[in-house]
Amino acid sequence: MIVEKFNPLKGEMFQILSEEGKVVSKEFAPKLKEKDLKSMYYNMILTRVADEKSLKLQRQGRMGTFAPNIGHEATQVGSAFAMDEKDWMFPYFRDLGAFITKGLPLKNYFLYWMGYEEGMRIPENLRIFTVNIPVASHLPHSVGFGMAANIRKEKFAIVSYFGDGATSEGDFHEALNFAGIFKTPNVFICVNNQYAISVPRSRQTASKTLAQKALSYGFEGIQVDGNDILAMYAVTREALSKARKGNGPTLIEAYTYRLSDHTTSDDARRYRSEEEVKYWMERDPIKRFKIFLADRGIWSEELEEEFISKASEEVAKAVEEAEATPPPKPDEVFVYTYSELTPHLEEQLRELREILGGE
Amino acid sequence: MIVEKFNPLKGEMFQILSEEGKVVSKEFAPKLKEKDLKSMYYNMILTRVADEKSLKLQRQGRMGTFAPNIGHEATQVGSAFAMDEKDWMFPYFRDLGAFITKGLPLKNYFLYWMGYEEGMRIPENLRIFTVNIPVASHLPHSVGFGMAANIRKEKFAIVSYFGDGATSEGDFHEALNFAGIFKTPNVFICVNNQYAISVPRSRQTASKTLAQKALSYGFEGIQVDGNDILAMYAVTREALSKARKGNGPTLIEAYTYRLSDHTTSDDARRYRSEEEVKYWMERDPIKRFKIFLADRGIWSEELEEEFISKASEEVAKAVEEAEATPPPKPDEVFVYTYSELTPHLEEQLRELREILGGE
Amino acid sequence: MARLNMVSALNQALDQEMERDERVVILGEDVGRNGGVFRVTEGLIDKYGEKRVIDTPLAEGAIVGTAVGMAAYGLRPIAEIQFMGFAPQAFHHILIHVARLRFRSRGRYTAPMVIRMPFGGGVKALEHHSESLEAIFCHIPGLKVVVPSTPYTAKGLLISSIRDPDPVVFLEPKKVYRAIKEEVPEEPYTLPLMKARVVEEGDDITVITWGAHVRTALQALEKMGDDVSVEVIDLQTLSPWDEDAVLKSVRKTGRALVVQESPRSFSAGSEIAATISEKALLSLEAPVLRVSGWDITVPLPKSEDYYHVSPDWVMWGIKKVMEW
Amino acid sequence: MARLNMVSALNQALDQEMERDERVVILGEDVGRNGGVFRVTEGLIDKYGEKRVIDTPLAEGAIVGTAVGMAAYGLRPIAEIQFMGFAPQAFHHILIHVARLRFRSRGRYTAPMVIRMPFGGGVKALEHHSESLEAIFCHIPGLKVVVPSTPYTAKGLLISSIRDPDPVVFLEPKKVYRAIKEEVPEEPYTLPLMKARVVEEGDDITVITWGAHVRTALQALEKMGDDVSVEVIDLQTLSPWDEDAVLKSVRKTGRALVVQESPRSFSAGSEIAATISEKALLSLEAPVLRVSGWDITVPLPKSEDYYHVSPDWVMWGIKKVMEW
Ligand SMILES: Cc1ncc(C[n+]2csc(CCOP(=O)(O)OP(=O)(O)O)c2C)c(N)n1
Ligand SMILES: Cc1ncc(C[n+]2csc(CCOP(=O)(O)OP(=O)(O)O)c2C)c(N)n1
Ligand SMILES: [Mg+2]
Ligand SMILES: [Mg+2]
Repeated sequence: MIVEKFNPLKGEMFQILSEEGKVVSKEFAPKLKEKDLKSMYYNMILTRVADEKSLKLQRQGRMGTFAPNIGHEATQVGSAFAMDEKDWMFPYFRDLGAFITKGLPLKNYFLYWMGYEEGMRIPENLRIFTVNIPVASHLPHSVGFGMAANIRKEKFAIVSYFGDGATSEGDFHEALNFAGIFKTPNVFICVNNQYAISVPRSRQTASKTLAQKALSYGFEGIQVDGNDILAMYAVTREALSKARKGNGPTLIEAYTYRLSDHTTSDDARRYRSEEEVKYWMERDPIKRFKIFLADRGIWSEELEEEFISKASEEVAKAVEEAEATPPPKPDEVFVYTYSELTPHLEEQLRELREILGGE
Repeated sequence: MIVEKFNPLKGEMFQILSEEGKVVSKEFAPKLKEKDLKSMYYNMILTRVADEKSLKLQRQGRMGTFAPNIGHEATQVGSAFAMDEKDWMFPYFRDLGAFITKGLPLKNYFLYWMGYEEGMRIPENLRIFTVNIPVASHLPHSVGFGMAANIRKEKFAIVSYFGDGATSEGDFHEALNFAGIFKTPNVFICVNNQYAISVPRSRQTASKTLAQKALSYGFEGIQVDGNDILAMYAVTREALSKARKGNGPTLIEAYTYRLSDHTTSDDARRYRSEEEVKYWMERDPIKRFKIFLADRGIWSEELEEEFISKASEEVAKAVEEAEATPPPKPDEVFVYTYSELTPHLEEQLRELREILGGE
Repeated sequence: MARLNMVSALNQALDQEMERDERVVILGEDVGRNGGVFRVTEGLIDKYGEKRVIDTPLAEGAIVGTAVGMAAYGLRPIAEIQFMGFAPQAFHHILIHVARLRFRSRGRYTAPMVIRMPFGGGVKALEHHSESLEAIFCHIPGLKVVVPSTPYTAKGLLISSIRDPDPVVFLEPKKVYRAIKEEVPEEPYTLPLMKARVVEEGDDITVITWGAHVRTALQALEKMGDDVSVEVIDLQTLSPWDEDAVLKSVRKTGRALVVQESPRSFSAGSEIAATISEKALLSLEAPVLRVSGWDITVPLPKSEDYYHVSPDWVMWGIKKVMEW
Repeated sequence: MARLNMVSALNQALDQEMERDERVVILGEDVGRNGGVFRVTEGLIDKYGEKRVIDTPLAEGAIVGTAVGMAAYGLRPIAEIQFMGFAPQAFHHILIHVARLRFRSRGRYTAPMVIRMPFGGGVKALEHHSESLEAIFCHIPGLKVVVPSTPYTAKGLLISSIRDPDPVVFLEPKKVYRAIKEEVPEEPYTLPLMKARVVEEGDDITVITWGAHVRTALQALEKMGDDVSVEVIDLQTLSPWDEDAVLKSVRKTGRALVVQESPRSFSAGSEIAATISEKALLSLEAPVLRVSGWDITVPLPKSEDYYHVSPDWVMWGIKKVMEW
């Protein structure tokens, strides 16, 4: 078991690929087929391409404020790749790579950030919960799924994603405490990207690691190199399997860095140094995996180009479809309030129509 | 330092007096004058006597629902005895011994539980915050005091009391996290009396001890025998002095037992066994301290009788005064809403008077 | 048919719904072994086991938050908040998630759940144990706010709430819990949500109320005798409320008095008064008054009678409207 | 006198009050180094240091909760909630403690503090970033709820709020933040709390509004021309509100329209409509209408125009009342 070997209280962090892309813990290296490795790499590329496209769209006013993922690709894709179809994913607001890997159509993603609720109508066959904007408040929901799984005696696990900042919220604490008590099949992935907007990790909590917070709840926590896609995959896989077997939750602290601004409304230069960003740029998770793949003879210039152009096409198509989506009709903002339109909402909808008609 | 010697992760619990009343950790035994030892003992007796009187009053309908303290006397009196006059106390709803020791007139206590807000008008010279009914919600306030002390560069410490159940609330987590980050002079005393109403400690959280939760916040936690008044005194004193020196907060888990019902509305027989209660009855904190005092030649039958009769008189006088307090006037429920009576409250008060006058 | 108090009627409703639908689960503080501090869930853990009657840690946020997850997954959770005064700890989940999950996911996820809580005072309770915060829940689109006033209606409304596809905040007037008994059919039955109930017919004035004050109003009527013919409406569902029933009555009587326990300003009564005044203006022979708690914190027992509406207050209000 | 936008006016108020009174401290998420996500606290940390401008961990409950402690101790904390949509996380502290500390301790402890939060929408924001929950705060006795509508009033009202002995929930309409500039005196000044402001005098109808919709109302007037003579009242303090000013105006005009951003039912507008209808019934020539958001969740940008009151909606409302 990986989690037993790496004690967060001792400052031990799990890594498979060193910063130079070399395998440092052979013992735990996952046996993945070339196809899978490529697929992981492609999802990282796709995430990056979609992100860069979004930034452009945002600047052109074609998309609203959004939270870029640059730097998080290993954490997101690696962990999501470990999930089974039957496992549930509870995203936060910075989870593009996980969405893609879990199968959310890119069009949904763009729709949402373009301002259509429709984007969060997750396709029926996908076990993905909606984006969660209020920090940490989805954690109790994900634990509720875990409790439901136990009550129904169903065998699936649940991954919830959240940031380092989220660990300060009461919701984090209450949710993980319930998870510990009810031994739910939850895997909590804390994406420690060192900042909550402008607030550095060191100002978020005085505990040495975030992983050790699991000790308060009677289950294991582990710190993982979040820029190492293989480590993220391996540790998530282990935690998921533990969860499905009824052995309770795990807290995974993915140690990574947000290479971009917090959102398109943010200017990260106000609160962090160029050197710091440069340090982490050199640790780009995509670059690291590329070296590993190149060492295995899987990566090549052609593959890179092929992936990039394929990703660009996918993204372009999704954007096109999203932008072709007609604006919602007035009733769409009414009908999802209750299971049926109530008399007072019918009256209000009539009033809205009257007002709009009169213009 | 005591806290360094007792690691909650290893299940170590700090104790000075064994269950037989013998000194087991000489090293840490506080050097207290006979006068102080007697005073501590008296406060335990007074707490017990006031509690028993309250139960009687409640049964006679002369007092409302209230939360008895039986079994908590060592935790309450020992810790409060360690406080300086300048230190602040943040009580929860089961803190009679600490109130008494910190100097709250018994009359205030009775007034409050008889249903007069007036009881919580803490006398100006006392550094005691008001009773806090919503579990754990006073913890952030006490940390706010700590932050204020740091901002103002004032040297006092703050003790906040709360139960084992309180550790599950988001407020507990958020408050202790702030305390860790701002290195506030707080001492958090978690009165682990094994139950939150009917919910046993084991169902409250899966963490092995409550003390270890401090690890999540970057400061020390320690488990203490809460039925051992000397241990409670010694550890609180150390934590207070650490706090005043600017060395940050401490979490003290006082391991004890609620010998009574949760409140006068509760029937503890519904959820716990007679044997369990008996086991703890034998560990009555007053009994234990008595043996210690007797071994030192301080305790005698006469002293006991003297203390009990003095305590009974004090209690009787307080009850008498409280019961002689005239019922509040209508304006009293209005004038403390804002700093001045607002026009709309004036109008409402007039209306109330009109209604009452018309009866 | 047995004569039951409200606690027993609610207990029966819970029992029968758990029996009928195994998706129904109960969670909250002390709801299991202890049967709830008011004993509303008594005996259920023995019958349905720990998996379906869940004693939780002490955390209202997570009680509601995990219930959201269970509901979205397909269960029908009934979350108990021990007292309304501790619902604020769960307020963000109620506002942000319970009420909005359907909207946010365009119907892919929903939160069919009931949040039960005892509310109201006048029973010599501790601080924060006598709250009437219904106005706050009523203002949140996506929630239904249901308030029974008698044992019979409590059972029917709770069953309807459990079966409803929308989340329901179910407020139980604790003053009524054991105060009255009435005939309650043994078999399960439903009562329609969003429908008011005319408790007493009358021609001169409409008294609109809910929860414990339905009884207060009736007591006032008894004291008053027959001089004034009062129509008493029990709203039952406070949001969305039954405008039609109220307007119909006021158009008949021409006068209206709202009787409520909460502070007056920005209250549920304000909405009712505003809507009557808006939609039945021409029928009104007097302004719509509100007899209610004052805009203060509910006082402790020694002064609670200064706060809580009594039958005399209602009489005073009726008189005031009639004499206007 | 400089022409400032609301962000700068607020920043100036904070700066001057921190300068004047060293008890004033600011705390919240990103309020320090980053100057707040809307830059309202920009530059203050450099001037007053980390001890008085405090970047906190991400926890709204503790931001308000520790501020309660600081205030009770004798400081004058100003807590920033990053967006009103995240105030519910702190709701229990606001309701149970901020509003009640004075009452609970019979005046021994008080909580003189300001809780600032940007609110409202119509700026193409994310989910939960366009809330208008003012009704909920207004219903809580013990709080003052203040809402500025312009840079000039923002500065004066914020200074008054900071100096006020009572806790103030200070709501900043983010649509106005940078939308308008006006002359704002350099020196500190106060504006009275609990007083409304007549923005535009008129004889035919009174429009009562606050925050961003003061501007919407004025825009409507401009579009409408001189056919109807409209009196526009900016409430400024929403609770306790200035009944006298409103009633005086309505007694003159005989007609009233409330314009608000929040959902309509159980809203602040309901209270105002109810009170006008109660106390000025005989002056009313038409029912008091409410033009407002609907009883739904505020939609995402693509449909937000279906939710947010525009000048045209106000015109529609005025017409409706006038033609009644
Ligand atoms: C409850 C709540 N408070 C405040 C915000 C505003 N906000 C959005 S993201 C963010 C920081 C989140 O930091 P972290 O959890 O570390 O995630 P990251 O953005 O770094 O991925 C804040 C304060 C929010 N969305 N929810
Ligand atoms: C926030 C909140 N939720 C629920 C309650 C009701 N309640 C009162 S005491 C109590 C149990 C408290 O247990 P613990 O913290 O262990 O303290 P103890 O009573 O054992 O001293 C509960 C649930 C409350 N007062 N506050
Ligand atoms: Mg982060
Ligand atoms: Mg306890």
